[in-house]
Amino acid sequence: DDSDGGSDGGSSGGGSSSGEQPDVNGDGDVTIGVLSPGDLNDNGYYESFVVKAQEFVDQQDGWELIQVGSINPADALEQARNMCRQGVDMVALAASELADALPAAEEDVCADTIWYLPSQTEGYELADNVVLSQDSASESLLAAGYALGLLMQDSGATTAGFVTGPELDFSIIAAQSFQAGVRQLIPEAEVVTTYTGDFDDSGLAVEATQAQIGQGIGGLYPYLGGATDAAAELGFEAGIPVLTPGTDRCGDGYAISVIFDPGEYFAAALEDFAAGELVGGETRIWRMGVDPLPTVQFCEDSGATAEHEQQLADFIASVGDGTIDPTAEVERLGS
Amino acid sequence: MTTVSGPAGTPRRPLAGYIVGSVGLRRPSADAWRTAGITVLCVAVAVGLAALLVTFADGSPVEVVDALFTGSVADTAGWSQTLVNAAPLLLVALGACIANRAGVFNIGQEGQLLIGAMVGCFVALRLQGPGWIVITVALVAAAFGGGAWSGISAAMYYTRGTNVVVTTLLLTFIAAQVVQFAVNSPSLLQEEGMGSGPARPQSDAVPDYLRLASFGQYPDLTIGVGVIVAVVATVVLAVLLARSRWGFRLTMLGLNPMAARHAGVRASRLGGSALVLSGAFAGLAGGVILLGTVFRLQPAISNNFGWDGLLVALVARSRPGLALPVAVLFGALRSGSSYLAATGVPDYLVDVVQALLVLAFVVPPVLSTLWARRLRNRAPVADTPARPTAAAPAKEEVQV
Amino acid sequence: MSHDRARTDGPAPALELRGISKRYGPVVACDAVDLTVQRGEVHGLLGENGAGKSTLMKVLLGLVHADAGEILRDGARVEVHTPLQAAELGLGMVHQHFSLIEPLTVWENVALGEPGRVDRNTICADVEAVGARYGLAVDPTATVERLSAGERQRVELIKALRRDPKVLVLDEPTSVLTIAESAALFEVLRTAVAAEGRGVILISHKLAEITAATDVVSVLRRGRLAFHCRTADTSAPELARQMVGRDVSLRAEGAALGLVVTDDPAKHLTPVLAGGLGAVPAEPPAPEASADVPGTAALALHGLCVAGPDGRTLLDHLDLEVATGEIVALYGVEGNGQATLGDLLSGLMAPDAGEVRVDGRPVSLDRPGALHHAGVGVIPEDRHRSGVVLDMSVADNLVMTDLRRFSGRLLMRRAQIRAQAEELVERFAIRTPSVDAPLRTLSGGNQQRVVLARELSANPVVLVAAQPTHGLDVGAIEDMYARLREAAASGVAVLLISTELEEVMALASRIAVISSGRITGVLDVADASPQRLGMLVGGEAA
Amino acid sequence: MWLDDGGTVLASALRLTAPLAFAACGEYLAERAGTLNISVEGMMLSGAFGAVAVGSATGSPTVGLFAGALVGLLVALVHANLSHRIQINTFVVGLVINTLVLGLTSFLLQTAEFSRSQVSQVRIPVLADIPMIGVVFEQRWPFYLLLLVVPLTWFLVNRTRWGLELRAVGENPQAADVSGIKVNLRRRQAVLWCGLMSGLGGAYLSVGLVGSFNTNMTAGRGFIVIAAVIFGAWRLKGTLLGCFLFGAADALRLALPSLGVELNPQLLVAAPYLLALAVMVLMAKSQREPRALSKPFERGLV
Ligand SMILES: Nc1ncnc2c1ncn2[C@@H]1O[C@H](COP(=O)(O)OP(=O)(O)OP(=O)(O)O)[C@@H](O)[C@H]1O
Ligand SMILES: Nc1ncnc2c1ncn2[C@@H]1O[C@H](COP(=O)(O)OP(=O)(O)OP(=O)(O)O)[C@@H](O)[C@H]1O
Ligand SMILES: [Mg+2]
Ligand SMILES: [Mg+2]
Repeated sequence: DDSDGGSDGGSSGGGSSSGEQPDVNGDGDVTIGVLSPGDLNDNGYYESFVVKAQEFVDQQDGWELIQVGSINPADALEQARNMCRQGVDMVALAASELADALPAAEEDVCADTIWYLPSQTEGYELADNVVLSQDSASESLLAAGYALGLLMQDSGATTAGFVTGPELDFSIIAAQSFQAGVRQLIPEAEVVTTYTGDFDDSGLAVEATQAQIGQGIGGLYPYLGGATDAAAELGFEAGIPVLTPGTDRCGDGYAISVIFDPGEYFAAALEDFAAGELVGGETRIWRMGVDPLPTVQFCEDSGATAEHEQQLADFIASVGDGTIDPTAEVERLGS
Repeated sequence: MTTVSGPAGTPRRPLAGYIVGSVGLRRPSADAWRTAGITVLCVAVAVGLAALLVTFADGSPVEVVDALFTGSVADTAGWSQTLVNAAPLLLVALGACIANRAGVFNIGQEGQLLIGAMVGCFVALRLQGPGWIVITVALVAAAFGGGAWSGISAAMYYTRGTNVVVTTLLLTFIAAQVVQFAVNSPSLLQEEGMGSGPARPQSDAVPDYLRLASFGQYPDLTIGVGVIVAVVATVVLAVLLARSRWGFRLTMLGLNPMAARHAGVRASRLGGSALVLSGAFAGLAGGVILLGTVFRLQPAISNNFGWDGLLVALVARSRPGLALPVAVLFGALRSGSSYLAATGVPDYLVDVVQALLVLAFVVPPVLSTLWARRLRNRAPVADTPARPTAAAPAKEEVQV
Repeated sequence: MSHDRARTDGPAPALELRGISKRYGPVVACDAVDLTVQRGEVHGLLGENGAGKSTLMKVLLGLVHADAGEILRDGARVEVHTPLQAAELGLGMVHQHFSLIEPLTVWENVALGEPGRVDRNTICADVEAVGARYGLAVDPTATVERLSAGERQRVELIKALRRDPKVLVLDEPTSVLTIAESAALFEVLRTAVAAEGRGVILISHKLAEITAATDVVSVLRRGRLAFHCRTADTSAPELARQMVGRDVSLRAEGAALGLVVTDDPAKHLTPVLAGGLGAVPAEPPAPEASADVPGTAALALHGLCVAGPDGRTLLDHLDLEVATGEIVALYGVEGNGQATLGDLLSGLMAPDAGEVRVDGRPVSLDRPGALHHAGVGVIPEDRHRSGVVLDMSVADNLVMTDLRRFSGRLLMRRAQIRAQAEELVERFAIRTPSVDAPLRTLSGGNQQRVVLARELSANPVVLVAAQPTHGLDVGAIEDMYARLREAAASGVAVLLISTELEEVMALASRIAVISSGRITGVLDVADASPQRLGMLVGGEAA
Repeated sequence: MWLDDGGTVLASALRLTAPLAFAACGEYLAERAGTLNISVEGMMLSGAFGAVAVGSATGSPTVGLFAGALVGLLVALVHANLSHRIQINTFVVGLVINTLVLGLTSFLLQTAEFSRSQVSQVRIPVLADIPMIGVVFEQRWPFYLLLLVVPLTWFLVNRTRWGLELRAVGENPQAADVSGIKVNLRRRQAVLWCGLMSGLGGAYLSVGLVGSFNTNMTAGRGFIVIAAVIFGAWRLKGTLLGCFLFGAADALRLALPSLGVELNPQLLVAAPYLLALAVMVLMAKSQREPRALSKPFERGLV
């Protein structure tokens, strides 16, 4: 692999030396284009991506950010091309749903760009101007379950609630991982999983949550999109610990922040990009316990003791060093 | 029967107007000029409103107009995208023209398109063989899929008399769930996945050799096979509707089913097949999107092409010849809007801008017709014809 | 003019229209029309199709706004902008085409178009009271779609009369009624006018009705008031001439105008009210071929049975034969299966049982167009419903039943169609600006000629003419009768389905009477007297 | 215990039925007058947004609730005039309006902060203590508006002159016209009522059920409402039954995920539409559908 991801046409010296601003396409500006399949104002996963990007861009001198949300995956390619025609230096896809845009990276319009793609799977054939950032959701969800398990041990609860949208492969795996996490500590624990069918239907989310609270859950995981807040609110009212789906929202009343925030990974990539060290064609894998992210942390008023914090840190570390194999755990305790 | 009536009775001109007439165009008349005038006005109002909103969102109205233009027709890249969008719109619209002509108002194209894409995808992924054969079979299968879906409505209408508008609408929602089911069932079309990680709700991509060819290399002008298919279909359909026995009978059925029956038309067969055919065109559009642009089945693959295609047909007053330019216009609107999104205008606003512009193109023909009628009813008369034959109340085609 | 008289004669007329003009674009539907209606008087309004009668009345009722002119009620100028205002002014109307909402009940229909609360009980009681007063019995809670044409007419009348109109407008009220029903209607009118002092405007094409039932008569011609006088001072031929603006030969068409021709054509015409069946029928035109030779029937109907969607029997083992060159009339009261038979012979429906033979060969009836192919031409009862496509051109309408003849394997042969159309337009004297004009732009009579031309141009073995002169003006009727006779003379078997006694008597050589979907008797026209037919119509064997 | 579970599910079912029922009252009336109004989705969404926006601005969710209804009315005003004054195809108008409302509400949502805003719960003393069905008497107060709105809608359609004229217009606009009824005016009014009711339904969803607004929060309920009207064969009773059925099905599957009943999720989502289709096919012969449904009216066009 050569180190200079796609800066071949750059007359201003591309991103070859650190400290210099990486105007990959050489038009004198640095512009980052973000394409997101989700709602950019969901107070959660998708929003965090652009929020972090915006923060980073604001710190740089003269950088610019263009963000497009709610993109239909069927439109991914067209939107990516449009981005390139705008003269962006970097095309950042906010989630792998838009991976179908990747072929554009090899087209002429996008020749002088570098691409960023987060993913939870491997196996992409990466062009040499594409950077992949990979994490595993089951790791985070397992740790999330573990963290809640710690709190539930104290409260004596044996059921936890998991509310999510459509019954898709990834939400099923998430629910199973979460349950496996809780059962690390409370083997007989039950995770009540409700699929509302829609990430944004807050009416259904509220009813599902209400029903779960009625069944006496000792912790709530609203693993949703736009409906997250509505469901979480009920958890707050019921006084049970609530977990965040991906971002750090400790200030908002949540007990546990489960952080697999795509914005954090992206910020790291931008860091490299700014330093001229972003290498195309490579995959950066984010491992819990090894990297600072993904991670799970207790919030201030969660009632977690220092001991709990330590136990959680230990658990995360053992996932990181391979003592605990998340996949095997999910297999064992997930269903 | 429904809101839509055909344009029969256009004065036929010998030879000179033959070709023009056969694709359903007319020499620009006073009406056309009036429509054009109102259109300019409406578009100005829509753009004005859009500008207001964009200013509110700290954007620049001038850039909005510029982006709409750049993204659609300013250069070859824009045109390429416009044509890519226009092809499925046109195909759907052609189908809608057929159904409207026959007096069965199909509004379920979105679902028919989805089913078409699904069936096409199934064939493309499962059938082995030389590329062009598989492609052809997949496209035909897509058309069959769409046709079968609208065929359900046709069967219900002709056996039970259920309202076609209602059943096609309901079936659209059902189609969406059928496709969801297909892409979430590993045994059907769900993605095999790549290595670890969850499988996404979509099918595998169709291999490269099964993708529709396109001539030219983006950002130069590219013209996909889909566009060619759509244009050829337009010409064929325009001629058939205007000149063939089938077209004649279809028009007759749409305008007066009783008289058509008297003249030997079996409504359940001709009207039913028109409905099926309109679904088939929508299904074909689904196949073209699948093999031409998206390459895999996704629940959102229909992307409003069905609804917008119907809109195209309505604006074009069910004339294939008019549907062609209208489809290009709506295709341009789509590509312009998506380019606008890429300039950083909030994506919600882009939707709003696009909807406003659609309205700006839909309103004028109707307004113009209403206006023309009002004028005609008021017009002072110099001398009165002996018998009021030529100017008896003419039925206007108000469809949109 | 009439209102001058009104001014001198004391009380102001109940209603006065002055200088009403209305144009639709280039068409002047009404041109400075004056009309006066006195209390207790029936005012006849005559005119050809499109003369502007309905338009004038719509102006009066506030459905159409006049360009010029004024309306006076009891001598005071009034503005009528909506039907509600009209009702408040005591103006009521029974429309030419029914204005009933079929899925609603009778009382709901009666309540429609008034202001104020709806109270079912009051309205039902009203319906019954009005019904009792005028002899118009109808169940107020029945759904209108279950009612027959005559009953619907009653509902319309009740709807108008319940509002206690001072002036009542009836737009061609008898065109769908039978003799008995018409007679009953005029009975109602007499009560309303004589006993209750209402003014009535009666629009009709039937001179007999006008001469018998009206006190004064006005004739509209091309939107202008062409003639006005007391009915007693004029005669049917005079009115006919005023209508069309020329002399009318009054043998055949007289029948359609409600005049029965007496034995001696030289004698004066005897106008009869439809109910007063006094006159002797005219000598029938001699049929070319003998009708009595069995087996030669060009059209044979055997045991036709049809049940309606609600299970009602529409046709009940109907048998009928029509021989080549003969005109057979199927006569009866509306709603006894004629419409069903017409639909059946147009190929619009298939019977539950029975068969139709044309030239001795059975025709498969559930194939659309099969009858036409077998040689049955049809002039349908309602041409707009199944006879023509209004938005297609005259040429297209002239060829639409014979597309194969005018098309190649795939495409239509335009030139051939034009040629055929032009020839037919010429031959049948269809008045149209061009063969490419949409049929909608033709007058009713000419539209009917298009149907006739098309059906006859296919050289049919059988011609079914269902109410062929409904809504036609004198000239058109004249022409229609000539054509039907001509067709029969050239060897076509003609089945005339009609509810007009005079028409039947004037045209047919044999008369079959239909009642409740059955043929109750077949009479030679020579043996047919109104009395005998009347008994058959009532379902009794004669 | 069993009773308690039943009560919980019933309570949830009622809460989920209410927004549908409000909107269904509107859609029922609009369809009886001949408009198959597909912008009911947009009307609900705008109502939901308006309620939260105004509720959070004034601090009173009650004010918000009524504001939501008015916002729905406003959307209806646009629809009514476009489709029943200048005669643009009602489906075109509906589609455009749905897009516009989704875009605008989402856009406005991000331009401002909205605080939580939820109406209070009302517990009717004694009645609420009845086992199982007691939950009916323990609802957010706008729920009880249904007790007003449903009979009112029925009364308007079936007992008033206005309703009689609406039905006439939905069955045979030409005949209604000559009877002196302003057809398109009545149709506009029917759409306005639909807007008002749908706005109320949306408002109930946001300030009643959830307490906040999020993008596309109605999530297709408008179309369920249309399915309910068809399911009810254009009768109010049937329509409400349909709403309850669809609401209860949701409640059941949400409340009892541990029940172990495995239902195909796609089939569940499609169920309302399938049921509506089934009813159409079965009831086709009784012809209860307004005959001029989705047919535009213009004087002089026969
Ligand atoms: N809405 C309309 N728009 C344009 N022209 C009209 C309209 N209504 C009527 N006309 C024209 O006005 C003229 C008078 O029509 P009207 O209906 O008053 O005739 P009529 O005397 O009632 O005929 P008929 O005996 O056939 O009922 C006709 O030429 C008709 O074509
Ligand atoms: N205005 C009225 N005053 C008194 N009785 C009435 C009135 N309107 C209708 N009715 C009678 O009340 C009964 C119920 O009528 P309605 O048509 O409302 O029933 P429905 O069609 O079953 O109602 P829904 O639409 O609520 O299902 C019928 O017998 C009807 O004739
Ligand atoms: Mg640059
Ligand atoms: Mg008339």
